[in-house]
Amino acid sequence: MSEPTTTTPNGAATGSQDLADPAQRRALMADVVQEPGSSKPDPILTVDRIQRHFGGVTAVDVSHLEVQRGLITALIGPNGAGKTTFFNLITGFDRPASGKGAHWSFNGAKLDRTSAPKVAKAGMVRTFQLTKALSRMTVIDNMLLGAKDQSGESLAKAMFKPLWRDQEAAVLVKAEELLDRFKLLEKKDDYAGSLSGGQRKLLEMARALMTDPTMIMLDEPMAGVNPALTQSLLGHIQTLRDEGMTVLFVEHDMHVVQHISDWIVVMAEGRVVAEGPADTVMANPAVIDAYLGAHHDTDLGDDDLLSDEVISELHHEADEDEARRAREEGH
Amino acid sequence: MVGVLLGMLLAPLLALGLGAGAAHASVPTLCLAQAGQTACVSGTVGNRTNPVEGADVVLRDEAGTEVDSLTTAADGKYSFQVTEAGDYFLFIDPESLPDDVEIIPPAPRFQAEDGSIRVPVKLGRTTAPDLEVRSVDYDADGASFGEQIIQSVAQGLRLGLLLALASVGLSLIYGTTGLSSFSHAEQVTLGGMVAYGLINVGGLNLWLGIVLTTVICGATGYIQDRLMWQPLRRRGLGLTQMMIVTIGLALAAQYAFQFFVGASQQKVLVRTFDVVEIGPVRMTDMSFVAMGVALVAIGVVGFVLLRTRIGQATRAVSDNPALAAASGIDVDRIIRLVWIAATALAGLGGVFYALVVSNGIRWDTGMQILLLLFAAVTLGGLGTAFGAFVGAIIIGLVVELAGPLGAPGDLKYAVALVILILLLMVRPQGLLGRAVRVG
Amino acid sequence: GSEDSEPEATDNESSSESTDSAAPADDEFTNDECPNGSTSDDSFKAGGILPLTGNLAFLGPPEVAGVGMAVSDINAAGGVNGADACHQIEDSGDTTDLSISTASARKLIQDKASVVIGAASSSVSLNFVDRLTAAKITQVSPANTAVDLSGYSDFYFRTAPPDGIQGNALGSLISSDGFQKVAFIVFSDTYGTGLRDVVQETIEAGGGECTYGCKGDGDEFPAGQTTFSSEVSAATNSNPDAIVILAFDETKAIVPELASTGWDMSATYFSDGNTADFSEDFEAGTLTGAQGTIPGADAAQDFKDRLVAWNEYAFNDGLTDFAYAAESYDATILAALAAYKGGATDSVTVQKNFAAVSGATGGEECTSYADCTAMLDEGNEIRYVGPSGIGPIDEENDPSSAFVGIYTYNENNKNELTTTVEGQKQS
Amino acid sequence: MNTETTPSPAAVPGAGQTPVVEAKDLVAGYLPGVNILNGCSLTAYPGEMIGIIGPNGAGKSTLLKAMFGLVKVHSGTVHLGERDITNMAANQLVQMGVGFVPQSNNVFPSLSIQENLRMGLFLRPKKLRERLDAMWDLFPNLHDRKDRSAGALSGGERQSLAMARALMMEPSVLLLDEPSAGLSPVRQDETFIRTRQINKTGVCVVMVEQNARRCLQVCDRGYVLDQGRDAYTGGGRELANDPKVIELYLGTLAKEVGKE
Amino acid sequence: MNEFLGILDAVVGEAISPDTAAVAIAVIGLNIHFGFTGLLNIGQAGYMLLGAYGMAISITYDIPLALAVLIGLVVSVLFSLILGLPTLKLRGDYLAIVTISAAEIIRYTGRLAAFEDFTGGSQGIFGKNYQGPFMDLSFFGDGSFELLPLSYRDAGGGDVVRVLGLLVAIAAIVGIVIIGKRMKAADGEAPKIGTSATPKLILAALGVVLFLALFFSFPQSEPRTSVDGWWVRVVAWSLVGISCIIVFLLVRSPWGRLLRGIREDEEAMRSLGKNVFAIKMQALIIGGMFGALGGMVYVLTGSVQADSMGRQLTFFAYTALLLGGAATIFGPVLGSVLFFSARILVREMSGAYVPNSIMSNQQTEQFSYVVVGVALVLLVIFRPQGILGNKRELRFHV
Ligand SMILES: Nc1ncnc2c1ncn2[C@@H]1O[C@H](COP(=O)(O)OP(=O)(O)OP(=O)(O)O)[C@@H](O)[C@H]1O
Ligand SMILES: Nc1ncnc2c1ncn2[C@@H]1O[C@H](COP(=O)(O)OP(=O)(O)OP(=O)(O)O)[C@@H](O)[C@H]1O
Ligand SMILES: CC(C)C[C@H](N)C(=O)O
Ligand SMILES: [Mg+2]
Ligand SMILES: [Mg+2]
Repeated sequence: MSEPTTTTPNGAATGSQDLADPAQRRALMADVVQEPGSSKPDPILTVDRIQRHFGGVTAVDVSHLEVQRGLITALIGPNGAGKTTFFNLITGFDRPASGKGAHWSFNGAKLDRTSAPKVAKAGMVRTFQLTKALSRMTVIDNMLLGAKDQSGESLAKAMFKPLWRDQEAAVLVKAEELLDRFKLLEKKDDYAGSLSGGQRKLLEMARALMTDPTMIMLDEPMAGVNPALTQSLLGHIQTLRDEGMTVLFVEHDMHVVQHISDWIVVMAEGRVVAEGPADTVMANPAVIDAYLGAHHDTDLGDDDLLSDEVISELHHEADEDEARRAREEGH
Repeated sequence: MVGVLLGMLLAPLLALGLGAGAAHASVPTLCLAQAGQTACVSGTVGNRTNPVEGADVVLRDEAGTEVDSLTTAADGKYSFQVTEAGDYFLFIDPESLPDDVEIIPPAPRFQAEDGSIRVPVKLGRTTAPDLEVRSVDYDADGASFGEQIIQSVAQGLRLGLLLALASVGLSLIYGTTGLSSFSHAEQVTLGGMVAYGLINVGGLNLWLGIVLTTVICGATGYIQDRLMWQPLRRRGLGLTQMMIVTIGLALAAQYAFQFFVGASQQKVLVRTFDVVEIGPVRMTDMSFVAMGVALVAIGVVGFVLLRTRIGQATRAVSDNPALAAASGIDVDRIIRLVWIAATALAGLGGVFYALVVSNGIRWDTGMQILLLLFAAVTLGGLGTAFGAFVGAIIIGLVVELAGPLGAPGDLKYAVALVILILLLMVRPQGLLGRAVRVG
Repeated sequence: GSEDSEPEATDNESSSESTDSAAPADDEFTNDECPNGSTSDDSFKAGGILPLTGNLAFLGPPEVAGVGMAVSDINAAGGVNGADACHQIEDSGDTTDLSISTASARKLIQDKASVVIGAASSSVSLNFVDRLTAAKITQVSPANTAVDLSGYSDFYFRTAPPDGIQGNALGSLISSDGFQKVAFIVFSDTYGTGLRDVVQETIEAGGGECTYGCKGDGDEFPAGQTTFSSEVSAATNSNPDAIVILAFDETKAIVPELASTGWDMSATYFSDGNTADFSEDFEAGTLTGAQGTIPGADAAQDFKDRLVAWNEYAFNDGLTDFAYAAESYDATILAALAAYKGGATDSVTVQKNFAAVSGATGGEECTSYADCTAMLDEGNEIRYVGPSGIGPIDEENDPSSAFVGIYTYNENNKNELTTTVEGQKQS
Repeated sequence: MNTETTPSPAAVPGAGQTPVVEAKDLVAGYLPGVNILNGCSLTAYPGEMIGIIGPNGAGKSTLLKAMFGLVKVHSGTVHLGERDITNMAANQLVQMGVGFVPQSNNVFPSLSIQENLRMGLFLRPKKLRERLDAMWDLFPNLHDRKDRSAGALSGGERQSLAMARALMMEPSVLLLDEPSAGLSPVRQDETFIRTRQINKTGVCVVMVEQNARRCLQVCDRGYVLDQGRDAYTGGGRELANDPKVIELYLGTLAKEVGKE
Repeated sequence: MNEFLGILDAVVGEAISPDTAAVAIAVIGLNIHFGFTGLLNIGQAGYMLLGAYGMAISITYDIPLALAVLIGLVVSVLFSLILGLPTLKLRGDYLAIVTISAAEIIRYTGRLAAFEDFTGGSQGIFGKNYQGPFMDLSFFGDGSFELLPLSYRDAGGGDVVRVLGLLVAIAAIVGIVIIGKRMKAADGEAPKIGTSATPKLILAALGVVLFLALFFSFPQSEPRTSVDGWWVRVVAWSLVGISCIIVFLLVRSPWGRLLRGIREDEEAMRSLGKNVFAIKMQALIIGGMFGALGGMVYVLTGSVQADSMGRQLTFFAYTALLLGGAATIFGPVLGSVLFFSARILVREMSGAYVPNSIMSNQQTEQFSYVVVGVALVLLVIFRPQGILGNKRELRFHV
């Protein structure tokens, strides 16, 4: 599936390097300025001046953001930073504040006023942080629904099985493969409503992958998934990336972020506050301060940590920005 | 031959109706026309409510010959029997009329040159001449448009408040359990029925009866929840299934009412209430009482819902019963309270509805307003009790105002529903409902 | 069935009874429900599709009693050609659930009824009339007054006068009371609007006018409505001289509403649907002076007494309403006489002779089943005139004439007969 | 009603004492005939902090729910101290001092934050002021939004609120189902430390976690659940280094990254 | 024996009556709305009324039958569009109230005096004004029919034959139900039916046996053209069969899967790129067309009356649907048959066995409806998933 390597300098328009190669990826992003809103060699998603307010709270206020094609980009930021709202906006599940000149495009096509299904059809598929399993359908049916362009889904052809039998069989094979990888094959004939919290996350992700997206947007895909499985799934996601898929994901597990992301975007208070490769971003004092915390890599088992200072310190770190926001809200 | 027979048959009837046929002046109330033989010209100078006594009435035939004449008695009636078909002319001597009344000219087709009224007569028929006698200060216009509107608004508020009593409960049940209870309307009927039994049949004092009815209706809520809804919830019965259960209950209740009370309308209280006039508004004193009670009852419920933790607990239960239990809330108890409150309110509403709006109670009284109740609940935003109140008031106003504002009478409910649909298009979550977050 | 069986004895005996005794004793009655499986092959089977449930259910008891007592009288007079008469009453429900009347009709077809008495509501009749006609079962409605049912089918008869007759009488009554401007509070049903149209025409023909609820205005209220404040205000606001209320049980809700506007009740008119005894429903004096019409001669008091007694005997239950009882009684008797005349109890025979025994072909008048059968035995043409007092059945299977009683309410809200007029069917 | 949290007599938990909570051989499930727990046992001694880890669908949440009376226990017993609380209604358990934070659906979306907390203290309305102030101290981010409806909160904010709600009643036993899921790293750390702190006041904590590294760091003992059974138990650190546990469950991601 | 036979006759008569078939068709439509797609349409009676009006009015204007039926269907499609365009975006509960309101508005409008020339106003349209063209199509000849030794008229005569016939019929029904269940059990999942051909063949055979048994046990006086005759029955039940097949073909397809997906979670479907609105609209239209078709059949044997297709009928339809089992293929049919015949059964039983001294005719009748209501409640309580429904589905409320 991977495209042949054509060495365009910076790969501006085509971006057709072999992104399976970590070195190439690093090289690709090497020239990119590490500051919020920097331009990428071959952006698949470009967002401009997008804002969303909820009764005085500015949930999202992104003036410019580009997401590089073919890479895994992580979107991190404190709770309530606006990550999910940002996802909602660009996938058509929410509408940005009007009159701000909001504009965004995906794969060259304008998306400003496009409805959610159209966005998905265009190849940008998202998952939900709070999972949405189709409870009274089996796991496999959940999966089959994901597949795109099924001719049997058109009312005109639905009644005539020969018209869609073959496609259905192909889709089924693919679904079972994915389920197997997500450790859900055993559950394939169970109702999705009977899955455990983590299993629902898995199903949500697997179902989104059924659509063969050009770009997949995962909202905390690994929250609640057990570490061993997380690890193997990350491998899968990397393979998909290597096959050309673009990934944008929100995640709070820094190991996951560090492990697979090629690029990290940090959001806080609705704004993009930093961008860059993992090591640089995670070393950024502001990020550590507001997001990671000083004890990020320490062992919490130590009872010394239970001193009030540590707590208040932690507390302070996390609350600083929130307190600021609260003050802003007050006005 | 047939005529004779008829005559024979009529004799006893005539005797019954006409009583003592004494002097010429006191004619029978109705002259009896016999097929093919006679015809009658009869009518009233003035009218039945305002008859003119002492008017001289003359009937002439086409040739102008007087057929008969008489002077009206206290009931203003006159009646002539003729034996031939054709045009006759009725003449009233204006001199014989009192000064404060005048004769309005008849329709052109009945006008004759000499000021008399043409009366086309067919055999076997009774014809009433087009004689219109009115007092000179007669005003053809009724109440002014503004007054009509104000009166309708008052009636709309009355209807709305009483609907609100029921719809708030419906909304509470929906809000806490998610159940659309189609038998709620029968709870309203039940209120009226129990009150009928206690007050009309049992002879209880009105106020005592109302209180007792409310209590009994509340008890039905308790029993229902105890025996049915709670076990069903325990078994995890789906909401649609429960909805069907309410449909079954409604069916059973309706026929039980028919079984025990009969199919005709019954009065809660056989009494005509005094009419109170406040400006252009004219309503019975009981209507004002009903509105007051409704307001107070809804106020109390509103207070409980908004200001007490029980009220918040109902919302918590509706959001997430398992979590509510995990917070120490006795979910079953809260739901039972809601059922009791809802059925008691519906019962109270039923009594007053029967007292002042429908002037009686019938097995299908509730069923007739079921849709209005649902419309009210939806209009205000599903599951918000205050919304149901506002919705009910709006529905009440729309129903009462539709007529005066020009909608044909048989569409007044339809108008209320059209408004509902239009509103939902503009504001899908209802007036007071909140939009929910996606993702 | 054989025609020559023991007519004399029973006839004389019962004829003397039914004509002479004003308050008959209980033991004269029987309640002859059809045994299961009986058909018109072996008995005169008077089926009924009457409103036992639904929004006309209050009309059920008098109609059932009318049919039941007629059957009782027929059997007392020796049955029909020797065969026993029996009744089988099924429910008609109302228009909101037509499956009830459909099922009842199906059952009576299967059970081969000799005649089906019913339904009360014209709309319900329309639902199954085709079915009965197709099965060649004679239907006689005691209460349908819709004009459109005139001549609907060969197998459809009625003993209630079509609206024209009553409407005319009511309209004339209003005009001759001196009222010119009339408002109507009418319910939206074949019956209500049909009657309203005729009353309005009659009044307008006499130079009067309609101020509210007129034909084509769409001010009718749907059947079963419970709130009438807006209709009543609209009617009084149109400043009429008189108000006509054409409704059923809803009247109990309309009257207090009207009273609360200060309306003078003596300018209020009712029709057969609601001219009833309201003494239990309103405070004394509420209705004083209001008038109403009921088609049918005055169901004489002794007829009512007998009905009450029969109902007491059969169901242990009092009877308070009498609307359409006489018509139901006559419908049953006429059907039985038709069977008697034709010498068989099947429905086609009933259909063939129904008009004849009502006097359509001339004949001598008789007033009870016993008398009439006696005359038939002598080979005479008869004209049965029963308590409803309708004229012979005409070529449209309607009563050609009927009496219309005019009633006035006294201080106790009880309707008293003041006079009776005979109305002719108009063409 | 056990209103005061009893300070534990011994800092080091262990055998010989009466367990605070004890689940024995639980068999439980959602559907008749399908058992999710197949003889699962768990013991928590006074003052202990217990971590439960295991693959997705192992039955961890089910175990907590079964102990809390939200899933029907078919056989086996649950004891709270001396008392048998098997299949007892959840609201009664709250009264007896058990607090529970579910994995999902753990706030009342249509209630405001403050009302959510008020519901948490449903059984003891008198102490509302005091406890609210305590919670505002602990979770200032909630205080700022206290009149906002919980349904509008972000995933992490919800999680904080869920925790706060459970703490309102000052429970003596706290059952937490993935309390750190969806929280930012610093908040996760805070949550773990805070929980540890609460635990130090004598509250017995049983928590299910997927953030196993952190969980096993702070917990006294851990259970690994697999297919409805407790497969392994042991001290937190022991388990974290047990190769079988690592293979079956922990994975090597955290370590790898750490090495990088 | 006589009594029993009478009751049995009445019950079976109701069970196989064209009206029951008509309601079954409407319920099949409702099943598409509610059972499969989760659209809470409480206005199915409105669709029926529209279909009935569409067909009947067209015929009174001398439009040929086929075209008239088409007009009825087109009217229902238009109604779906008008109703759906603004409301399908609303949350489920709101759709419910909008549909029931719209149905009531249709009913009020239909009985409006102003439209009397078309709809007959409150009186409705007489059956004989529009039934002709349909009855003329009958190929039942003079109504006598012979199948080897059995002649249609004779067989109907003897009680023994009828009892036998009914027994055979009941056996056939039991057989069908059992095989149906087996096939489903073997299949595991809800609407997929049978993989091997044998059970299907047996099913078909049983169906034929059932039809013949009923046919010979139910003599009609005017089999050819009467409104209660076999012609109407056969057409009505054939339509039921065709409807079932269509629904089966539709819901086992990926399109049917879309419907169920929407029933569960619209947002999730949108995130997968499905045009939820369009699919809901398709479902609304198709279910509505079945509703309209049901309405047409419903009035074939009576008259078109606005009030007869009101809320009550919708409630009955829902009852039948849940009784039979929502989201199943045969549930609607079974539910309708059971609901209507059970009603008759209760009525007849109480009519036959409650003496007059305890309750008058009238009270018996009323009492029997109380029993029907209570029975309905009990049935739902003890078999909430309906007769054919899938209990597992009930566990997860959405
Ligand atoms: N529908 C809404 N109504 C009101 N406020 C909202 C709504 N949706 C989001 N918010 C607010 O906007 C802010 C951003 O929320 P969002 O869910 O985007 O955060 P997030 O970055 O995804 O956080 P987390 O990591 O905790 O999931 C939060 O403060 C949240 O309370
Ligand atoms: N409501 C339910 N009905 C039926 N089965 C269920 C239900 N909830 C969970 N299950 C099943 O029970 C098993 C255990 O679920 P549980 O939620 O306890 O897992 P868990 O260990 O908490 O997993 P996770 O880490 O993913 O949250 C799973 O296989 C799941 O399919
Ligand atoms: C019972 C009746 C008053 C019915 C009415 N006459 C009708 O034809 O509909
Ligand atoms: Mg989020
Ligand atoms: Mg879990």
